[in-house]
Amino acid sequence: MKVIRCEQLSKSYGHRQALQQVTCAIDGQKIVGIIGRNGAGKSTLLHIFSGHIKATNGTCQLFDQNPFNNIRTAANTILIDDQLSFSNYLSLSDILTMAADFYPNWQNDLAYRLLQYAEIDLAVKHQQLSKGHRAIFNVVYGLVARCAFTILDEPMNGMDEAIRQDFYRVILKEYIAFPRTILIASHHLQEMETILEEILLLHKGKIITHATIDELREQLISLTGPNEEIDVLCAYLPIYARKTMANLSSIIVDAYQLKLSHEELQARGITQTALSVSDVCKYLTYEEGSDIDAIFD
Amino acid sequence: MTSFMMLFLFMLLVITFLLSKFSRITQKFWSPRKIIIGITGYLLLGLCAFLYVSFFAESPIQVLSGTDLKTIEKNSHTIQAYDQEYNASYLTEDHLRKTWEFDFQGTELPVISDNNTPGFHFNVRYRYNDDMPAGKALVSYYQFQDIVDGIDISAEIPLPHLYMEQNELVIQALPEHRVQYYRAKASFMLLDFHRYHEQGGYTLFAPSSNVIVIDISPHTTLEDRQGLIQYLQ
Amino acid sequence: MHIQLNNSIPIYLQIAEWLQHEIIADRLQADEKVYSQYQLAELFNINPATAGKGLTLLLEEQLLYKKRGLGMFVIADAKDKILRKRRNEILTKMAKDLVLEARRLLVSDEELLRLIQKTQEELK
Amino acid sequence: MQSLTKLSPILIIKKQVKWKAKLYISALSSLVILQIIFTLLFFNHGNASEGYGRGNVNVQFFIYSLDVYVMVAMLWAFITGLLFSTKAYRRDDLAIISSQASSAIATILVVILYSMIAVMIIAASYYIQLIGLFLRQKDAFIIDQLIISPSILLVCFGSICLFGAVGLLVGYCFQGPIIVKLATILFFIVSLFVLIVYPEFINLQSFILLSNLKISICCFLLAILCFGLTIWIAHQSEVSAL
Repeated sequence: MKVIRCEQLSKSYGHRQALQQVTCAIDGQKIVGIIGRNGAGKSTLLHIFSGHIKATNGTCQLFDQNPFNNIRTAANTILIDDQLSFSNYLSLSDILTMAADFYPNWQNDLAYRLLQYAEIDLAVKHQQLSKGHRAIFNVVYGLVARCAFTILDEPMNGMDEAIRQDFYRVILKEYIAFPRTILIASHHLQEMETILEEILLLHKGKIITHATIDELREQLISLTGPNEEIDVLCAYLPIYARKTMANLSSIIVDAYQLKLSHEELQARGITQTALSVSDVCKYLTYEEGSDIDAIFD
Repeated sequence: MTSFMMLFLFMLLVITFLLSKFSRITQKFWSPRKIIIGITGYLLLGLCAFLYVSFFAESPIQVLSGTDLKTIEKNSHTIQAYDQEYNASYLTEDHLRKTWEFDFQGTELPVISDNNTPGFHFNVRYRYNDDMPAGKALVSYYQFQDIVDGIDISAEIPLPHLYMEQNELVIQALPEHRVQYYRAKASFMLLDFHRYHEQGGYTLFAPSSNVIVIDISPHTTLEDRQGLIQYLQ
Repeated sequence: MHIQLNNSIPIYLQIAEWLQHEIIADRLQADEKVYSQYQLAELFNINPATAGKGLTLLLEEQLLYKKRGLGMFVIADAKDKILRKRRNEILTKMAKDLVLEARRLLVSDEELLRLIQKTQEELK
Repeated sequence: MQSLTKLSPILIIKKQVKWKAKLYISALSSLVILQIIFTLLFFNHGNASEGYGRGNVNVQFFIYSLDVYVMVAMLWAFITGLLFSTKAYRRDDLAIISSQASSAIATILVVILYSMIAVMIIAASYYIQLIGLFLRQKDAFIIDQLIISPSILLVCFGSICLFGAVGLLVGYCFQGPIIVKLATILFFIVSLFVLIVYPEFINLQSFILLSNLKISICCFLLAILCFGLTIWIAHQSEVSAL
């Protein structure tokens, strides 16, 4: 069952193309990471999903309906980002009361317990919270609403390391308790990769890859060996990155296009190492000439 | 119209300023609950004020109804008609407000009315009265109902000032007198004014002038140098 | 329980590895119910689907069996199977390393065999 | 797939109205404050006066009518409508279940509700003023008309509603899609031009002469038109400030 289907989705702001012909489909009840560098179009995509903005071209179907300004999809969608704001007249506990009135699956007890754990005073206003506390409150708000489609846009921004770990666990536990589709956009892939099932990798408004974590991890490998041997490989393989130190070179290549077996590589003195998911994402979104070292040469 | 527009714009500015100011202050100190209580209190206060005004605030001055005004207008017309015919029968006790008695020497009574003073609007009449002894004059002041915009202001009209000076009777109006009323009209003046205007409403009928009658004995002559005083039968 | 997961090895392999370890250590007995994917997910702080993948791997290797609606259970001879498999894998790898190292040191095959026989006798 | 929650739009709007009415209440408190200020400003001499000279009597009537209160309330409604359509207020709606259209509808209902309360506040202010007047000017106090007639209440309600609707519409126009924004600016320029070149183009004289009921119906119809346009624009517009 697909929760979201996008066909040729484009969004432009004037001349700037935020999204270009994005086609994707996301299964229900999965935790999906939306990964991309700054300005990759993550937020734009998420705002289209949440119905806040309208695509310039193409279609987007959420629960088989167009989400733009659609109250029916809105009832099952919650978007948490750092722009979430509440009336100045509401204290945090008032906000929880109000949300409980709106969201049928709202878990008020859980919200109270989580906020107590994070030592957030419920008598204050949302605007008065520190950046980290506000982020915590927003995540709690997004999770206890238990919407079938939960979007967290950079949810952990501003939280300290320890509480971030706690809240990745909170997301996971809440997901287990009430399975739903959760999209998390974040820069901190390394921290959260274990709780993700799939990754949607965006770059410059396009989808680079949409795969499970393990598929993505296996997509690229790093090969290290003598310069001459690596040069041979470079001749017929697309190279994502190359680093040369003395007479040793290491390259990042597509694992599926590498037709050589482990033994053959070993025979040539090339060692093969797996990459972490975040490294894979980093290399997949590498631009030519975006090597930071090149600036200093 | 331009001044009105200026006022309007000024009010707009004031309101914008106040709203922005107050919303910031109220946000800090007032919770919605307190504001609701405050507003409810204000409305209740208004209700109490209404009840108090409607039960206890008997207005001392009555506003005449349309039918009242019609009869008064009719009366006024008949009075004017009588007045044209020099018929004294309309000068009844009802309208008599004050009498003066003056003594004078001789058989001539010169009368000077200071009709240059603003607000002098008496008709002065004289008649021969057989009951009057010579050397005596009885001056009676008759006043008719004076209605302004539905309000009877007869009681507020000051009496004329009469006195004898060097064997002459001087009639003088008192200096201008100012009356202020505070009227509650629970409607739109803007609408009402234009509507009455259009319908030719506002019955501003010219009321009959008040009359000063000087009774003298038939053997006396009244000397009227200004040619104001008319004879009454 | 928190176990430090390695970033560059697929998590589901690490889960499968851990479960096998539990079976060897007798913490999971024969015919005992193993952790569900959700329990594993909470245990390791991983996505339930990943945990499920680890379980499926063991199911395919016939170390676990499935009872409808009840979950997965350890096959009676799972421990033996694992031990046998590990024995094979580890020994094969060590033998391979030995041969490669011998070649690098220019030791002839006969010499290597003699060395092995000698070592076996010494350790008797 | 767990079942999706099916909340009827009407229920959602009802809840939004409930919360908005509570949260925007400060607008009403500012109206009360404004009314009090204008009561004090006009307390001495009323909002209109008529003078008559009658001989040596100069009669002056200070008239205390609803005009000032209603005008203040109309301006207040316009500004409130503008305020409600600003980003600051509309962003708050995104935190709860809403679409742009539902939030606009809820805001409109709140404006209507507040207009009703504003009428009550006008009446309260008026009577509070009268009681002050009665206590101070006991002898020269005349009650022409004490009870505000229902038709006048309707006119009050209609005109306040209309100004609120216009404020809301203008606000939404400037926050809506670019085409609407341009159209609005064009409209303002054209109407300003017309007003300057043909000042007599707008003639309210004949409008004022209509009966109270007709005036209020006109106000309501215009207000409904504005509300409808507001909803339409809201339905087209995106959440800005990304």
